[in-house]
Amino acid sequence: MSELNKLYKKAVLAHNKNPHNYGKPETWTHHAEGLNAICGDLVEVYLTIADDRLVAVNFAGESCAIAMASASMMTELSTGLTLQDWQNRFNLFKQLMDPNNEQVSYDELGEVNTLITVKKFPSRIKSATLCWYAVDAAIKGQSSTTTE
Amino acid sequence: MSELNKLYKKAVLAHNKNPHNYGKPETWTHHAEGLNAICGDLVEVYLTIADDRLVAVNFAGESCAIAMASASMMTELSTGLTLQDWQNRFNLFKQLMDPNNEQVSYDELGEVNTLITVKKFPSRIKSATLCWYAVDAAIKGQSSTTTE
Amino acid sequence: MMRHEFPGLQQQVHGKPLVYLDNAATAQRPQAVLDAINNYYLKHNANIHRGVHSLSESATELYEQARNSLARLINAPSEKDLIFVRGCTEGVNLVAQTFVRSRVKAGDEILISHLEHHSNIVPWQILCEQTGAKLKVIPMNQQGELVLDDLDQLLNERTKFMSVVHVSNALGTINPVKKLIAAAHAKDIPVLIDGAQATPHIKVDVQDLDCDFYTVSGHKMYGPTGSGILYGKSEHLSAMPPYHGGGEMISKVTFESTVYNAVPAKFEAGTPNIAGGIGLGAAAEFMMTVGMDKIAERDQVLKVYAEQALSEVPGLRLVGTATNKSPVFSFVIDGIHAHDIGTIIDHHGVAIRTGHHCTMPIFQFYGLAGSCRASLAFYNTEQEVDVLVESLLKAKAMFQ
Amino acid sequence: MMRHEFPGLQQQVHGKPLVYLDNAATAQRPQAVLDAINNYYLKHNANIHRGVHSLSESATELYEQARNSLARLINAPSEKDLIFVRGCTEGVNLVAQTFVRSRVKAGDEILISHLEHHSNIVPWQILCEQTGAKLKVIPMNQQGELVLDDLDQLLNERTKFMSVVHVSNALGTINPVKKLIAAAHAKDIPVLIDGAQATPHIKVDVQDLDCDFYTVSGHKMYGPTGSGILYGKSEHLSAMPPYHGGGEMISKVTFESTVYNAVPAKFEAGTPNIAGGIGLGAAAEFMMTVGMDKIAERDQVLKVYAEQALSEVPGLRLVGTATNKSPVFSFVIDGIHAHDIGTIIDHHGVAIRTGHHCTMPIFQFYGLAGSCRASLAFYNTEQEVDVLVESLLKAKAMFQ
Ligand SMILES: Cc1ncc(COP(=O)(O)O)c(C=O)c1O
Ligand SMILES: Cc1ncc(COP(=O)(O)O)c(C=O)c1O
Repeated sequence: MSELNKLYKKAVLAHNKNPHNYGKPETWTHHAEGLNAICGDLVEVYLTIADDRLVAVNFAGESCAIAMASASMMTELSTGLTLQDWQNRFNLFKQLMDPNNEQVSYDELGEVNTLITVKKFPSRIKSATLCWYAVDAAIKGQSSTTTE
Repeated sequence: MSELNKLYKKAVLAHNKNPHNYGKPETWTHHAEGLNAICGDLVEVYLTIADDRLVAVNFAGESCAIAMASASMMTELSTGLTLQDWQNRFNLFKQLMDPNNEQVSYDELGEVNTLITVKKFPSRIKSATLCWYAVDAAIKGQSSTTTE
Repeated sequence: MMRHEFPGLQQQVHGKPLVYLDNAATAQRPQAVLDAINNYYLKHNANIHRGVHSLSESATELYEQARNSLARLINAPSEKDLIFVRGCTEGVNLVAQTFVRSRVKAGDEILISHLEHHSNIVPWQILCEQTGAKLKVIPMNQQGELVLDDLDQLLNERTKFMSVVHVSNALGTINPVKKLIAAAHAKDIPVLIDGAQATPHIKVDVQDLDCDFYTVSGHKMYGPTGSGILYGKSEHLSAMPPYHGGGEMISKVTFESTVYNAVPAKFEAGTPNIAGGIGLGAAAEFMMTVGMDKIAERDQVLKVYAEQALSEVPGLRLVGTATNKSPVFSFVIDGIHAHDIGTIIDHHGVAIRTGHHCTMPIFQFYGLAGSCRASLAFYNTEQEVDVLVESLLKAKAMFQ
Repeated sequence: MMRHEFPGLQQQVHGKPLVYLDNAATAQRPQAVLDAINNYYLKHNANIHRGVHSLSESATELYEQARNSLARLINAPSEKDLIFVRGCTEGVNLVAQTFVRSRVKAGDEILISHLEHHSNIVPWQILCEQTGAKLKVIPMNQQGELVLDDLDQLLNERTKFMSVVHVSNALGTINPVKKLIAAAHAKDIPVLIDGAQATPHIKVDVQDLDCDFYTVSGHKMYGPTGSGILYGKSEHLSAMPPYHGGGEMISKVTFESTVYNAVPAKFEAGTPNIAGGIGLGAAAEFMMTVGMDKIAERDQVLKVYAEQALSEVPGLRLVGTATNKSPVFSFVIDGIHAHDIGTIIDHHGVAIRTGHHCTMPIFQFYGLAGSCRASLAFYNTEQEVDVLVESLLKAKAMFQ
C-alpha cells in the first residue's frame, strides 16, 4: 500500500464521511476554536465537563479529511475520561505524531493509532493535532488556539 | 606608465603637496562645504563674487590627493572667470569625468585635463568633482553639497 | 517556452516529473539568475558603495546595473526612483510608515480593495491603529472583479491614500488600475499599486499608469528570494522621511544630529541583499530578452487551455472568473477538502497551493475556508495542465 | 586555515593574488554556503510555511533547520527566539520601533556608546525624534575603550533601554558587554547587543550574556548577503507589537481586525530571504564544525602578528589600541590620505576599507576624517599581512 493510501486508509475516509460526535450540541460547559492558519482548517470543540470528567465531547467545523477523522476519533476516545486521563492520552498522541519517535502505537489510543502515517506528512501533522489542542484550550478556559 | 602612476602623476602630487589658493581667506562673499560621504573627503570653498565674476576662489579642508589636486587646479582655472564661463568649464569637466565619454581633453580646461585618468577609477571620480560641486552650490547660495 | 533555462523544473517528486503550478507563491529561477548570484559570490564578493578596492567597485557596479535593469523593466523615469526591498511586503510597510503615516490623522481614510493580499491589508490596519485612521474597502462581485459603482464616494475628502493590487494572487483578476489611479488623482489622492503578481506576467509601465508607488516582488518574477523593488515618484521619495536608520542612508552623523543621504540611499540602510539585487537584475534582463509581450501572450494561451481543461473535471468549481485575468485558478471540488487534494496530487508530482493564499477576506466573501490554487507561468505546458487534471480525477476517485 | 574552502579568495586583482582584508565590511563565503543556496534553488525551490506539496515541505524544513543551527551557534534557549532579518540594521530598527517605542515617552533616555556603528545610532535618533526621548552616550578613551566611570549616572531612572556594540567594527575593541548588561539589569533596563562583528570572531552565548536582544549580521559571518538574525528573550518577543504587517505574521485577518501569529512568525511578514536563511544556517554549521574556539584562537595569533608588522611601517599610527580587541586595524599614515592608500594598495591586490566605516563619531573623537582599516578573518595568513605592509611601503614611496 502506498504511503498515500496508508494516509487515507479506509478508517480515515469513513470517519471523514460520517464523523462521530459532529455538530454543535444544545448545551456545553466549555468551548474553544482551533485554527490552522496555514491551511484554513477550523475546528470548534464543545465540551461538557462535570466532576473533572469529560461527559460529552462534540466538534464542528470544516476541515480536511485528516482533521475530521482525527477529531471524530478523538471525541470517541475522550468521552467519559477524567481530565487527568485525557491529558495523558493527549501526551501520548503528541508522542505518536512526533517524527523523531519510533513507537508506532499506544494501547491507550485505540483507533487513534491508525493516524500514525500522518507523521510522514509534515505539513499534515497540524491537521491531526488541531482538535486535541482545541480541547486542551477549552479545558483551560481559553477560547481559541492555533497550531503553530 | 601604469594606470596608478598616471593617476598619481607628478602634477597631481605636486598640487597635493602645495595646493594653490589653499586656506580660509579673510573675506569672501559665498561659501559652501562639499562632503563625500563615502570616503570622508571634506572641502570648503570660499568665493568672492563681484559683477558676476569670480574675483577670488579659495578652498580648505582635508582630502585625498585627487580631491586636493583637483581643487587646487580648479581654483587656478576659475579665478577671474565670469559665472557663465565658470558654468561652461564645470560642464566640460563633468564631461571629462564621464566614463562613457571618449574625449580626453578640452582646451578650456588647461591643466585640469591632467585628471583624465581619474575616470578609470570609478570610486575616485567623486573625489575629483567634489570641489566643483561645492563651488556650484556656493554660487547658488546653498551651504553644502554631497557628491552622490 | 524557455523551459530548459529553469533547472528547478528538471526534477522528480515522488518518482514523478515535477509539475510546478505554484508560481504565484514563488517562481522557479532561470539559470541566468543563479549564475548572477554565483558570479557575485565568486568574483565580486564585497560590500558595496563604501569601498575603493576593485571588488567593491565591481560589486557596486553590478548592483547599480541591476537597479537600472529593473527601471527599464517597469519603465521608471530613472533608476534613482527604485528602492531595493526584501519584497512587496516590505515595500508596502515602508510606504505606510513613512509617506502615509506623516499625512494621516484620526478620522482620515485609507482605501484598499476586497481583493488584497494580507500584505496590503495588515500594514494599513497597523497604521490605522497608530493614527486613528479608518480602512475602507472597494467591494468585489461573484466573478472576483472589483465593483466600482461607489468609487466616487469611497474616494472622498477624508481619503488620504489608496493602495490596490494590480493582479490578484488568489483569483488572477487583473484590476483596472489605470482607471483607479486616474479616479484617485482627480481628487489628489496618491496611489500605491501592489504589483507582486503583475510583473511576472504583464508589461508594467509605471509612467503610463502614473501610480505614485509600485511594489515588485523579486521572487515571484523569477528572481532570488529576499529581493524586490519599491518604485516611487521622485518628488515623493525626496520628501518622505527615511525608514530604517543605519549606514549608507546618512551623509553625516553626530550624536546631536544626522543628515540623510540622497534617494535611493536614504531608504537603503545597512548592507542590502547584494546577491539578491544582482540576481533580480538578471531576472529582469532575462524577461526583457524573452519579451514581456511574448510572456503575456503565452500566459493567455495557457489560461484558455487550463480554464477549459479544469471545467471538465466533474464537481470542480472555479472561484474567480473575471473576464480579464492571468493564468491563476482557484477552485474547490465537492466532497474533498483542498488540503487533501493538495497532498494527493503532490504524490503525482503536481505542486499546487491550498488554503486561503493570504487573502482571507476573499474567501470570507465566498463563504469558503480556502481553495486549491493552480498558478501557471509562461514555462508551463499544456501537458502539465493535463497531468493536473488527471491527478484531480485520481483524488476524486480516492474519496469516492 | 580552511582557506581552500573559500572560492572567493582564489582570484587575482590587477594581476596580483587577492589579499582580502575587508572582512569587517563583508566576509567571503565558504563553498558550503554557496552549495546550500544552489541546492535550495535547484532542488527545493518553493515558498515556505504555507504549502502542502513536497518542495514546500522540504524548503520549510531546510529553513527551520537553519534557524536551529543559528540558535545553537549563539546558544539561544530555543530557535523560536530567533527572527530572520536582513541584517543587523533591520534588527536594531525592529527593536527600536516595536519593543522600545512602546515603552518610551518624552524625557526618557536611551543609552548607547561612543563606539557604535551608525546602524546603532540613527535608529535611536529617529526614535528620539518620534518620542521626545534623549540619546545618551557612554564615552570612550584614546585607546578606543569605553569609559565606565559614570555608568551609574548614565543608567538612571529615566533610562529605558541600552544598546551597545559587542565588537567595534572601526577599532576592533571588544566591549565588556556582560558587565554592562549586568549593570543595566540591576536597574531593570533591557539591553540590546549589536553582535555584527562578534559572531564572526568569538563564541557568543546569549544565555550567558543574559542580553535581552542580540543582532547577528549574516553576511559578516560568512553567510549570504541579506541574511541575519535578531535574538530576543521569548517573553519580550511575545509581548512586543508586530513590526511589518503581511502574510505569515497573522493567523486570522478580516477587514475589522486581525489576530497575530505566534513568535517568530509574528515578526516575519511576507516571503523571507529563504535562500539567504538556508545559506546562513550552512555558515553557522560551517563555523561550528571549524570550532569557534579555533577561530578565536587563530584570530588572536593573526592579531598579534599584524599589530607587530604594522607598527614597523614608519609614520603609521594605529587608531584604537584596546587591550581586548579582534584583528581589526584602523590606521593613518602621515602625508597620505586614507583614500589614496586604498587605491594604491588595491593595485597590489590588497583590499582594505578607507573612510569613516559608518562610525563618524569615533573619528570625530580622534579628530580624523577617517582611516584605513584592515580587518582580518581566520582564513587570512601571515603572508597576507606581509603583502599589506609591503604595499603600504610602496604607497609611501609613491608620495615621497
Ligand atoms: C498580491 C500579492 N501581494 C503581496 C505579496 C507579498 O509579497 P512578498 O512575498 O514579496 O512580500 C504577495 C505574495 O505572496 C502577493 O501575491
Ligand atoms: C558593528 C556593526 N553594527 C551593525 C552593522 C550593520 O550590519 P548590517 O550590514 O548587517 O545591516 C555593521 C556592519 O556594517 C557593523 O559593523
